[in-house]
Amino acid sequence: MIGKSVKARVTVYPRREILDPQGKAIRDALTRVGFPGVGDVRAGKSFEISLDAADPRTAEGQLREMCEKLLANTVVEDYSVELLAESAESGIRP
Amino acid sequence: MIGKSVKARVTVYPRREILDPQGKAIRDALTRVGFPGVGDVRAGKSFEISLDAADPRTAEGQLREMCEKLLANTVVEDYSVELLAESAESGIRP
Amino acid sequence: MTVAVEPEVNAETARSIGLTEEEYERLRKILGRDPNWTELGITSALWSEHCSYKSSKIYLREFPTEGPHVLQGPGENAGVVDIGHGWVAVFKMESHNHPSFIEPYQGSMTGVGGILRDIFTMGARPIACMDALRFGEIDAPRMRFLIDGVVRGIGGYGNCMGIPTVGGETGFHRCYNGNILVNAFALGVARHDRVFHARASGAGNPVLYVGSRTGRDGIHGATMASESFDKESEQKRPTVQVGDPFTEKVLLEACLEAMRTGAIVAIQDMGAAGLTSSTFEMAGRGGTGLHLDLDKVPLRQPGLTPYEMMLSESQERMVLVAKKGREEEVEKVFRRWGLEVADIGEITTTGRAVLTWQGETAADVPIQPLTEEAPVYRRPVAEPADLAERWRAPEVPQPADPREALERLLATPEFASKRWIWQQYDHTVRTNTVQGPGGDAAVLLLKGTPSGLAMTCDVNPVYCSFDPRRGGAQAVAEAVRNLACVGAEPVGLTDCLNFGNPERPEISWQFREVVRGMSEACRTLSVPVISGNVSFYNETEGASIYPTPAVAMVGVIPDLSNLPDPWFQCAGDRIVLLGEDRSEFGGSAYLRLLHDLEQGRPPEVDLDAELRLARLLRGLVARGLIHTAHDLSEGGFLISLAEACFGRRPLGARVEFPLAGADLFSETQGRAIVACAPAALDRVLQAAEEAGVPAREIGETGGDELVVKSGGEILSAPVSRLHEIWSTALPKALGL
Amino acid sequence: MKCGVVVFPGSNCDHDVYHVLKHVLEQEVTFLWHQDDTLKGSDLVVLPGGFAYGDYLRAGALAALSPVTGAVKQHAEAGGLVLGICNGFQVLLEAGLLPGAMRRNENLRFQCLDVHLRAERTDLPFTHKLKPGQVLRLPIAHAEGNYEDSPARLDALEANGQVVFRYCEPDGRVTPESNPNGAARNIAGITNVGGNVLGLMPHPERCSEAVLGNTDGLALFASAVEAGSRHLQSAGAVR
Ligand SMILES: Nc1ncnc2c1ncn2[C@@H]1O[C@H](COP(=O)(O)OP(=O)(O)O)[C@@H](O)[C@H]1O
Ligand SMILES: [Mg+2]
Repeated sequence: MIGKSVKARVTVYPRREILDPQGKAIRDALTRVGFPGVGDVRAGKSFEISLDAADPRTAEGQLREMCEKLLANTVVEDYSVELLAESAESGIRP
Repeated sequence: MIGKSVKARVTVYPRREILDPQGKAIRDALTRVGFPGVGDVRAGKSFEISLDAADPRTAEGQLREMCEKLLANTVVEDYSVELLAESAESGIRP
Repeated sequence: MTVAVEPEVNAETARSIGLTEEEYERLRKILGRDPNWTELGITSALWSEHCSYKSSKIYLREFPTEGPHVLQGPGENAGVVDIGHGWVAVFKMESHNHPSFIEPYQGSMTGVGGILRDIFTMGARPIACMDALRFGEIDAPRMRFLIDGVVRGIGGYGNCMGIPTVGGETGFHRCYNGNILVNAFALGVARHDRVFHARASGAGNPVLYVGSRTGRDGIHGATMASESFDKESEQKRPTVQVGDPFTEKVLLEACLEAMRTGAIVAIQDMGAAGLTSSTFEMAGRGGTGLHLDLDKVPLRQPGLTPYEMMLSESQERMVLVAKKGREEEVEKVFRRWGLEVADIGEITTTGRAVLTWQGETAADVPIQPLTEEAPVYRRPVAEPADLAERWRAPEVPQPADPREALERLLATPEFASKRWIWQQYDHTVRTNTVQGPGGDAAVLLLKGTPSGLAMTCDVNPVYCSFDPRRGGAQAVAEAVRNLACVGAEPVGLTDCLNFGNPERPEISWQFREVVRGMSEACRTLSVPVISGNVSFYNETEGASIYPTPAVAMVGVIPDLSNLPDPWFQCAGDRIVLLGEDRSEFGGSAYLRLLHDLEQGRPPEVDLDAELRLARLLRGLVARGLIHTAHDLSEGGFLISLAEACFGRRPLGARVEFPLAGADLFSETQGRAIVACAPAALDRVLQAAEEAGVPAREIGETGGDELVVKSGGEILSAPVSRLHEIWSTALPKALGL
Repeated sequence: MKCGVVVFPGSNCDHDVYHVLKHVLEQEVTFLWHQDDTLKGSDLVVLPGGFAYGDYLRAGALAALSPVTGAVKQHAEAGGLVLGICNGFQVLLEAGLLPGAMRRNENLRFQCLDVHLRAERTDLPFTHKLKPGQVLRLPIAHAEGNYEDSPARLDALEANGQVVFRYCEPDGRVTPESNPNGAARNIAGITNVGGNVLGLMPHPERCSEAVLGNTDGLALFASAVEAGSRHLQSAGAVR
């Protein structure tokens, strides 16, 4: 199937009501090493995915399907999908 | 110190030149379960942090410091910091 | 911040959280008034099948629970046996089937976490875990996901805690397609005088809460474990509990240290029905009352109601009763380990549990009537109508080519090496592991002594479904056999009895028969039952699992210096077959896996013969006469012989077997293969004769081929090829 | 000589290392608590395996920030002996005492099995009892042992002779098949430029007693103890 390459970011977080041991551990560590202002920390996953899709809407549909099927465990996790500017390069810079 | 609570998202990704076994595994899995259109996948981490800071600039400074000190291992990882819409209350919501 | 709106209390709402009409009435009689919502929730948890054993109690009484080694039988968090040199072993097994089916990773994690807390609340340091797993057909929906998640979860918890998972069992059968079984076993050791009990005492003594904060996790997990699966189970998702092995590791170290202060009266983990069962059981056992100030309970998020606090199953939490005035000593230890401690109440003499919250009384109920006097049921029992038909002797097709049959069996997940699983478990941490997963029984060094501990996990669900009584006895007998192969004398067993819905007469019959079979075997083989767990309602849309009484048995090896291997050590050893060979195929793997036939009464279990065999094997090991011992079980002679060739360096053998064809796979019980140096052969045969165990030399080890003469035929196969099939089958089947 | 075994919350091989040093090699051993910034005069400091602070975020990341790690840094800079095993190795990397970083195993699974190691340096305090090229059988048990660094820095590591152990076949050949976790260039253990800090993924303390069927690990501890004692004597002689 021919289509242009879309770049998207999928973010997966533990559900709010569910315990997030990793977030808690990181929060405690940050407080210990001198960031007393830190409140809540939630630790999740981020996936940067490039895929061929006819158009953004199809892409988004597919990405949600990927989350349901594989990327997120919806029993304990929530996910969100955002399409990035179609530039080949990622938004991440040090 | 009095200040409003800022909400921020820190994203950490393996550096491009470093191979990303998890990203590769996910890409293969996605292709297997019927997403042939998937190109490159990179697997990273996402942190949602709420902290008290005098103003956004101080907040961003502190967040970068957290990354350098703890959240990212700059030998193999890049990070990025984005401030989210501010929310008055900080800490955990049920 | 949200506060749940509480439904009004009546027989309707009572049923909605698992209390029957009669139980609701019983509660009203006990209280002499209508309960409030919190009291109703507390009662429904305490009277759930999971907490009260109301359908199984009358049968469990039949188990022999006493023995020369037993210091603590069923009734505490775990059983305690004397293992010599001033040490005791504390062990138990528990199920986490339903949670693991809903969320395999967290479900199995919290299963391991729960059983470990049962061990260290008794003052013992956990040194070993085992896991008994039953999955459906690998191609069934979600099954690969479930297998992967469960294995990751069990490893994830034990590995982080630094407790080796040294053994277990894994079975696959379509009866588990909609209801997998995850049973976790843990064993700890303690000095004789250091064992702790969960028996509250001393009016005025403070009740302390330690560990993680309380959230809404797993509310009504206990009642959930007492219901069948249906589409609504999906809606039960919020009850998923999340495990934090790191917090538990810290909790473990802190608890053991705090116990040494001598300032702790009683301690109990918060498992199923969290704060409710822990406090009520502690007070119930001690015959005391208690007052809890729920405003002091540490919360993860604001707005929890008393109902939610009392029923939350947030993990990694403990309650303990400290000696009045010595709280500080205890609290200091937990703080040093970075754990939160809260003084949430005190022990009273009223015999009642009084909970206050925001200046009001949230609940006020008598404790003993709700714990010790929980309802007990004698459910109707009925033998299946088609039993005679099921027992009809099966037609046994002869294998066209025994070698091909062997290769096909070795390639099934059932017989394939389980290395892919146990390689994801740390089985060498703590440096006690003399023999890890892969043998008949795991062997652990008891540091500072010449002796060792052996443990194994066994059951054959197909046997149990065709003849529960024989199946129950066979599970115990096989465990004894596996222990004997490493020279271990059994000191006790724990079990996890996984069954369907006990309100069905046939299920209650299965349960009664299994318990009777197990009890008979335990008596003859003198193995006391020191702890255990019952898991009912393992069924999906009316289809119930096969009765699956997982048996975990522990034994002591007086001296480790003569430990044999489960596989052949060196070429030129003489191979001896112990026991009697008959043609028995009821419920056999040969018929099930090669001919898709489940038919006939399972093999006879001759308990006296098993006893003679076990004594003989222990004697042979003790005298250092044998290099190899491996028992015959599922799959019969040829499977066990092949397994014995799969050592670190695969090694062949040439043998002659009296029976031919399909009989190579007959599952006659009470048999084992041993191998010894030629010079020891006469003494081995002599010992067998004195023990009254049939024994014959059948061949010798060596070469890189497995060669079996039986009847007129000769089967011969390169061991390397058999090993390749056996060792790669499971990952292949999983599509890895 | 005095040995110190660091205890982070979540360390779980601390007692195993203690046992070998104390009861097999009969040395003086003390535990070092993560919140203390002193090493109680230890000559050899061991960072044991486990899941320090739960290994949340990244293995070793949180432990690298604890007070005792600061003391370990000073000890290392002063030329003191530091041994990091498994999680301890990960902590040394995160703390910058050794170069590079750990990633998750290539197959993304925790792996517990025996591997073979080829000794590339046998002139170090930790390895002088080994023969050049000697092959050891040691158990591994980790989920993050996939050693990584940029090609340039890996080249530098090799050039400086900082690679101490490589995963190999029983006969010593270094092959992709013998690499259990995808580590760059089969690297299982490395040292600092000074040679006084060693980090390795396998667990020598799990194979240092005959009753466990393997004593290949003992040579590492014995080497360190001997080197440490020699160092003390010469130091004494100087005085
Ligand atoms: N889930 C598991 N976890 C750990 N070890 C396992 C597991 N499943 C099987 N094993 C190991 O694989 C070996 C074979 O298991 P099994 O076929 O039950 O042996 P047996 O037939 O002698 O009882 C045993 O050593 C057992 O400990
Ligand atoms: Mg078994």
